[in-house]
Amino acid sequence: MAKKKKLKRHAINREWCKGCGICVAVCPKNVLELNSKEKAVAARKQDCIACQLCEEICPDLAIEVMVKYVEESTSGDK
Amino acid sequence: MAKKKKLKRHAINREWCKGCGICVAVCPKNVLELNSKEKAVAARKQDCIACQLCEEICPDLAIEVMVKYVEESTSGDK
Amino acid sequence: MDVKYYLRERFFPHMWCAGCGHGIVLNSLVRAVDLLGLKKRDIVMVSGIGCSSRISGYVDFHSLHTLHGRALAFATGVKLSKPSLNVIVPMGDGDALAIGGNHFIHAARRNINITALVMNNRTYGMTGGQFSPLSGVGTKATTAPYSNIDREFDTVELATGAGATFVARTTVYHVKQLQSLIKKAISHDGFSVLEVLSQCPTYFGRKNRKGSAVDMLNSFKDGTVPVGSKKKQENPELIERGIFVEKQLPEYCDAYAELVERATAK
Amino acid sequence: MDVKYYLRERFFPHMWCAGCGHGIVLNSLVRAVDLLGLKKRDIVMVSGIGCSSRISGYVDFHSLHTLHGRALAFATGVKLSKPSLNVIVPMGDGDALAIGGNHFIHAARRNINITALVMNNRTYGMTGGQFSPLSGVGTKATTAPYSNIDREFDTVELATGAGATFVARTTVYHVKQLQSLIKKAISHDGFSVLEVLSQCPTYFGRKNRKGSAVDMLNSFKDGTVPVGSKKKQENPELIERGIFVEKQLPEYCDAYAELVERATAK
Amino acid sequence: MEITRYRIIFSGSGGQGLVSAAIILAEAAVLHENLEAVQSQSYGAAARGGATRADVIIADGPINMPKITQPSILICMTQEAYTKFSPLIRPGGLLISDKKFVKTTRRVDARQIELPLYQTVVSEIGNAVVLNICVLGALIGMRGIVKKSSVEQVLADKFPPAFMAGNQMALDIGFEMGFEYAQ
Amino acid sequence: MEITRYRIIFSGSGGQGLVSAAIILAEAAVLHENLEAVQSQSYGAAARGGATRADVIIADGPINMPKITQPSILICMTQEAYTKFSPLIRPGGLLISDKKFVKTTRRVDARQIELPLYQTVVSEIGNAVVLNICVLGALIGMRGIVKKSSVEQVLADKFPPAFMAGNQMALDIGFEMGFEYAQ
Amino acid sequence: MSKNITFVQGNEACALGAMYAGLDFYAGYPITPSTEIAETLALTMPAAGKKFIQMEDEISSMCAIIGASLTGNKVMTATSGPGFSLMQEALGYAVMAEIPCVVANVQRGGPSTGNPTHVSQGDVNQARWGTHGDHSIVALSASNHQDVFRMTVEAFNIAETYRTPVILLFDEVIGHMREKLIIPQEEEIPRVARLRTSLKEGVNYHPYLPREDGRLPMSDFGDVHRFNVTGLYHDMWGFPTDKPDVVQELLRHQVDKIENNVHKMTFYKSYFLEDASVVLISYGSSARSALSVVKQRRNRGESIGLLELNTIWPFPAELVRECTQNAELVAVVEMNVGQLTQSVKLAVGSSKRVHLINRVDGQMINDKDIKKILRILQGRGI
Amino acid sequence: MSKNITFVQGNEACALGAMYAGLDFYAGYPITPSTEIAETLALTMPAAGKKFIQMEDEISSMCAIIGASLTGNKVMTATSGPGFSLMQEALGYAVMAEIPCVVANVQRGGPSTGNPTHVSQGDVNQARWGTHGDHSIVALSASNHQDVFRMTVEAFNIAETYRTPVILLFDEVIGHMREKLIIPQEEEIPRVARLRTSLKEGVNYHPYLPREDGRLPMSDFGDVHRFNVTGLYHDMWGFPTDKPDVVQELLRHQVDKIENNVHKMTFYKSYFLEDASVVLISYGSSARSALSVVKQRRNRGESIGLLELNTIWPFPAELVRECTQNAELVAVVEMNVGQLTQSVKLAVGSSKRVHLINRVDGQMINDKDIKKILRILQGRGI
Ligand SMILES: Cc1ncc(C[n+]2csc(CCOP(=O)(O)OP(=O)(O)O)c2C)c(N)n1
Ligand SMILES: Cc1ncc(C[n+]2csc(CCOP(=O)(O)OP(=O)(O)O)c2C)c(N)n1
Ligand code: SF4
Ligand code: SF4
Ligand code: SF4
Ligand code: SF4
Ligand code: SF4
Ligand code: SF4
Ligand SMILES: [Mg+2]
Ligand SMILES: [Mg+2]
Repeated sequence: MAKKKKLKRHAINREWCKGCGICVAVCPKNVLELNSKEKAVAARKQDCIACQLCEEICPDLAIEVMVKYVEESTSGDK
Repeated sequence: MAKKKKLKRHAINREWCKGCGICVAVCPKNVLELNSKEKAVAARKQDCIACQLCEEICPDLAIEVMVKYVEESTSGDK
Repeated sequence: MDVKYYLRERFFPHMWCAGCGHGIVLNSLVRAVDLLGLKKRDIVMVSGIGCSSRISGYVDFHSLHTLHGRALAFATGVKLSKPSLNVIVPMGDGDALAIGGNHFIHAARRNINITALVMNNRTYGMTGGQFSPLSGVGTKATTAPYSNIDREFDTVELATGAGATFVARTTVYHVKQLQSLIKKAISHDGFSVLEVLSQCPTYFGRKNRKGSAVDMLNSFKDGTVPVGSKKKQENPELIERGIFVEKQLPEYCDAYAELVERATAK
Repeated sequence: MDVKYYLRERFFPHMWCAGCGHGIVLNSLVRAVDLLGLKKRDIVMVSGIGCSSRISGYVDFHSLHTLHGRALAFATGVKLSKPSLNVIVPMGDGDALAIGGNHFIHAARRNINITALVMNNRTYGMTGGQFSPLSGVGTKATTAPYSNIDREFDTVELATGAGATFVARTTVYHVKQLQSLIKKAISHDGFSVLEVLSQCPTYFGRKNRKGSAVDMLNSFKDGTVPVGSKKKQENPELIERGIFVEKQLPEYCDAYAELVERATAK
Repeated sequence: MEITRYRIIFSGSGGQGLVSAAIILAEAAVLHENLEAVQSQSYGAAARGGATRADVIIADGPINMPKITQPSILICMTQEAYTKFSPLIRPGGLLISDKKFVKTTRRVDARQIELPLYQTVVSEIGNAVVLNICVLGALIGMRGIVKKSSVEQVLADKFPPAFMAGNQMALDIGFEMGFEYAQ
Repeated sequence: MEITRYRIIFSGSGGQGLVSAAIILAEAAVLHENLEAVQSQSYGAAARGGATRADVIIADGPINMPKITQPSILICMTQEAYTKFSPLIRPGGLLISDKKFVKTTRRVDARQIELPLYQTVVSEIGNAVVLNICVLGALIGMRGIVKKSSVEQVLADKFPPAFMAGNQMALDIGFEMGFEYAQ
Repeated sequence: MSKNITFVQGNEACALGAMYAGLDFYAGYPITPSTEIAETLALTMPAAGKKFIQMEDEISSMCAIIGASLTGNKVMTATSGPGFSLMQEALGYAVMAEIPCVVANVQRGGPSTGNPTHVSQGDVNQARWGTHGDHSIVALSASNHQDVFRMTVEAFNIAETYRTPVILLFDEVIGHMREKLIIPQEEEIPRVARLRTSLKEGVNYHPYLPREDGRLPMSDFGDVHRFNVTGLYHDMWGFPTDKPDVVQELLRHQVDKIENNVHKMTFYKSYFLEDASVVLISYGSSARSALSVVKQRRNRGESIGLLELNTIWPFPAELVRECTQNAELVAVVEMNVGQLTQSVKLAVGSSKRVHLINRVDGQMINDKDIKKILRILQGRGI
Repeated sequence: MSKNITFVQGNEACALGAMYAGLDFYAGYPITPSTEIAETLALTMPAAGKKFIQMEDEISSMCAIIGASLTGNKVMTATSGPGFSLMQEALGYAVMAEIPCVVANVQRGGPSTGNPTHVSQGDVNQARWGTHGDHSIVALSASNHQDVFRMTVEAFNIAETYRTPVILLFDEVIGHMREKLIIPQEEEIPRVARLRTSLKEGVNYHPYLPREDGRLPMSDFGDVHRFNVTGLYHDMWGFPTDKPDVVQELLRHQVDKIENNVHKMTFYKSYFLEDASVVLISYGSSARSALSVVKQRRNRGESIGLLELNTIWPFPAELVRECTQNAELVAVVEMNVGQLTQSVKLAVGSSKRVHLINRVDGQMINDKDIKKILRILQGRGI
């Protein structure tokens, strides 16, 4: 049965983040934003689809998107 | 009326010629040969068609084919 | 993925400016290495001098940070002397193609199994924004205040003309493709060149009014198309991404091994 | 034709071996210059170090005999500082493409109006017969006693890849074509590359059992075909002769003149 | 014998234009007040990531040593700069910092003045680009190192007229804020 | 104190193999007769076009200076070489030249011996390639610098067996021609 | 206020000095801490109709300026340690072919990539001996921007007068710091123009035959005289030769034209030397600190003086000997492990009197550093 | 007759010495008069399973051997003047990164292309100071083939012992002439192997932390320890730093490891020095002529001796001082304008006793040349 990636949590390294805003811009779901200290934060976690694009593009390697693999829900209508 | 190149004489610089035999080999009419001192000489001048290939290819710039331009003979059969 | 396994954490945050594309190359590189399942001790990163070249200091492989432009020459010594190593050479555009151009074409000619990553930010970042041989006509730089008259190389064409057996290009915007091309470049048995368009917001961006790092990334998205795309015919300004050359020819270290057989057979 | 008008007679007979192809290049060069009607004082010959490079000493132009591999860099200074001069750079294959490869590709990139004549004898003649980047796999040389494993450059492809706007090739056997291509190369407004296959009977010939100078010349006749010939498709070993690239792009000195206009307009 | 009047370090982060501020100050002194000045700054990898530093020495006569070991005036525009450079200050010196960026500590043996420069510039001019000029205004307001008119002249010579208004405003704002602490 | 026995210059043109002859002679002395020898030759552009020169010094003890200013024996295999090097010869020395290539003059203060080496080699062996070995044969025939057997051993070690016959013939021919002039 | 007062970096002062001297052609490759020389010229040269080119590396930069000098131009390049190492082969060419050109080396910490944004004076002996083969060389230095400007002009003057490359040995502190520079009036500093032959077409011109006064008039490429230029030993027409007598004479000529004219190229400043029992010798930015110490100590009544050398090579041995004759203690203040100290020892003769005061950690040596070592040398301990 | 007797060129002797020393990797670019070193190795190395590569130039050759050294190999390149100039930048890298490697420079006439097929000893000071920045260097020389072989082996030994580049300064006469060479038995000359760390995986290895005995054990690339190598100033792990104290300590370490061990790397030969009132000092092929003169004069009963230096750098000042203590006249015999003479003067202290006997025209200096100048120096005129 197909497994689906789900967000566990965003681990954003505040020490490493330089606030470039790239993750904010590339996130397809507009999950991230820069806080007042110009550090990335996951402001809308609930929208995250765990695509990990932010993690893979962050030039400061400051984001890790922790994911869990859950079974594709088949309870819905087929 | 067309002019035709004719041989006046071969000026071969013996000091410069190194006897490589290239002129001998490329001459279409087999006019040239190397003498006993390994210098090029025009052994069969009469066959020369004044094409100047020997002059233009000699790597030692040792040959000048002196030519005259004569009018294309029209006296022969037309 | 635990990128930190591959990083020398104590040097982070790294020295690159906020939004510098070179960090994205680093990010993709460690992922590609992870995907390939290479052992850290089997990789040597050899780099020259430049912002880009600092990448070798951040990864927990063997690392050799050499002289401006000379990385491929050092790398040739490393590889030929111990062919079992994976030798990866991250290079700046100046490093690879200005001062280092000769080693670049000769490594390509020899087809020695080294992976050259050309991190093309169209400027000399480390020295503060002079034009490079990839800046292009009409760009501005500290040494081109009246706009540049120097034609640029096309890295792909140059590498191809020099005989490289794997030649590809992508950008730091296209991280998936970047990871996949790094993997292919490393796996290729012969000299491989991967040009990666990377942004320098601090110098190239500022001097040429290219906006923020995000704006520059977007211009990579908008300004490039996959190899062979029709859009390119309509708009020749577009830059192609993908694999341009991929062929098998005798690899240099292999050829050397055969040479030794010939010599010892005598 | 009075070739002596263009020669420094007191240095003749020249230093090249009997049958050396470089002499044929000299021969064709002075004829091409004569046909073009150039004034001697308007020509600067800039050469590096090698048997081939000695050509500049034999012609009665301005002559600058420089360092191994660096002729094009010196020539760039000559040309840009006085664009009215015709700058011709005769180069050995080692000179142009081993140690001098970087200046070669950068001169091509800039499209500066210099004529590079690559006298390719597939060896380092001056130092006694080591292999060059044009020798090719399987040849023998004093430094390749077990036969060479180094792939060769294709000069035409490399020059093209680097962006040269005029690229041609012929051999010293084809003297008429040689004269005509030298003329075209000199006349071209931009960087022009003419590769001339030339024999070194003393080293390349002897080491590789190619016979006499005459035999080697004949191999040029038999081993080459005009560009686009069908024979080439049948026999890919054949080498093409003719013009491969000829296009107009802004020349570097012209672009600089425009730059000055922009700068002084301010 | 040289009489050194001021040893000033401007510190902060790369984009803040503090090097420019330092140069403008020095130019005002040299070009318009017949003083001597020497300016220098940090370069290289250090300058790229971390804290920048620009030094200015102003004196009546020749200045032999261009490097400052003990600033009499230190300006800190980031926390990192404050941490790194505040230990250098000459006992009893003057330390100016920005309220928004720097949290000062008691451990510094100097007169510490925190000004809401950034905040004021942003709210009154709406453009943080001129923050450096505002810093400069505060400095000369506080200590009459050079005349305000000298700085104005430098600004007028250096920048296109379009920029003058913004610069002038920033300079004035800073000057007033600084002047309150003038001794 | 060193006792120099012979200072020999072989001169001629590039293709004549005289450098090889010089080396073979020196090797015979060093490897098979427990003598000391030093060999050197001309290089570069000079060597390419003009006359080649190979020097051999053979002595009982250490040889300090490898360059010959005054040869005791000079071999000239071209006219150019003769013209260039004959003035160097030590008064009373020995000058060997080839009849076909060199026209000698009276101006040389040395014992001059002209041998038809080339001609003999070509007519008797039919291959001028071994001319150098013939020259060597003549030399040791004339002056017992080294034993013929030593030269033979060097030849055997140096060349493939297929070449031995030709070399041996050339050596023998030369040796005989030279031996007539042995003192 | 006069327009001639500027407030610039040392690198800018160098660029402006070069423009003043008549620079026509610049080729270079960026490298810290010299880059601002190129950047300044990239702006000013095109605006003055002059040629500026950024080459592919330092090797080609050095070659290009030699080529451009031969068409009759005043030429220059600028670099720092690693680039200077790369230029050595072509620098030797300029020596051999007697090409006027100026090479600025703004020194940083070496060897190798070293300490690229920090100061050093570690290339002093490389400037003297960096290229292969016997040769002499001219190298000038400066400790403030007025002198940077002046020495740059003098570098061009010497290059033209003696047909030789001249090295400007600056250092990172001087290159990067900003201070006042008063641009001299048009004719204030004399400028030596290219000496061209007056021989007409058809008359045999010898590019390498010294005139009676030792100078060798040049002829531009493109002009009526056609000759040869080579890095090989050559005859008076410029054609290669290996004739022993010609080789020796040319080598001697090239060495002697510099060594025999030391006095004509020696620039220096002396402070309080008349009665000094302690003589400091320094150059470049370290001379600033040395001067500061001398002034402080003089104020205390000590008999200490400073000899600041603007000419480093050819080494002004005679001058140094004279200035140190009566000194009990001679101390060379430099930012290296004692490179010029060696030459001072040779000049002074008795090396026991000569000491090194230095700093080699990338930081500018300051007055305190000097005073500390001086105390020890004077037997007064820490 | 033993197979160990050969009759070879000096260049071959060098190549054979390198093979004996354990050469694993050679990279080079041809240049007269060093080419036969490469040509010999091109034949012998592949047959021994070793790596020989002809690079695109000398710069890349020097870089390649450094790379190959780091994988655990004994490495070498060979060149002559122009190529040696081009290698200077990378040579400095080897100094800074402490890479064992051997560079042979077979000297020819310079500067520039100079007198390429003729002898000279003009690169002596370039060997010392050719690369930018403060540094020390090791350079060995030899005057006969037995010593060429021996010094080549010692060069590898020193390179490995001190993790440093070592230069072999030969000259055209030595390189090209053929003479006898007896190949030593397998264990006759000791060979220093690469010192590798004994630390196991997981234990913190410091590539730049000297052991108590001053040596720095290495770890091969590809082995368990991963570290950084850079041409920047670096800490004990090899990572870049510009911390002043680390910079200073590293510089001192690199200079001192050579300078403080002069005695351990000094090779020389002395002839009749015990009672010599005239001391000749020489090296390379000129030492042959000097020896000839000394023997001739001794035969006449004169008290003359010769110090032949096989180690040129670090300069064995102490040795020279001792050997010349009682000499009335010290004359340095060399084929340049007096490059080593300077160092001899510094060592001897009083430069009045030290003179130069030289020849600079491309011809080997011979006994007559030396005797002629010696007569004059001894006040006996022509
Ligand atoms: C021989 C030498 N020349 C010049 C330099 C100065 N330098 C350091 S990095 C660099 C260029 C950097 O540009 P690039 O290679 O494109 O890398 P980037 O910094 O843009 O990533 C230059 C010119 C040097 N270190 N060494
Ligand atoms: C820096 C430097 N490296 C090496 C040499 C030696 N060298 C002189 S000419 C030459 C190669 C000649 O080959 P090529 O350029 O093909 O010219 P050819 O003699 O074959 O015409 C070499 C390696 C040199 N003079 N300078
Ligand atoms: S991309 Fe990375 S560095 Fe940039 S803002 Fe996001 S987390 Fe921070
Ligand atoms: S994982 Fe994807 S959706 Fe989630 S924050 Fe990152 S980019 Fe946005
Ligand atoms: S081609 Fe020229 S050099 Fe050769 S044989 Fe003929 S004339 Fe002589
Ligand atoms: S001109 Fe033509 S036909 Fe006559 S000799 Fe020459 S090559 Fe032969
Ligand atoms: S200067 Fe440019 S290339 Fe260098 S770190 Fe900053 S953004 Fe990146
Ligand atoms: S060695 Fe070869 S290239 Fe050189 S002159 Fe002789 S034949 Fe020509
Ligand atoms: Mg770049
Ligand atoms: Mg060639």
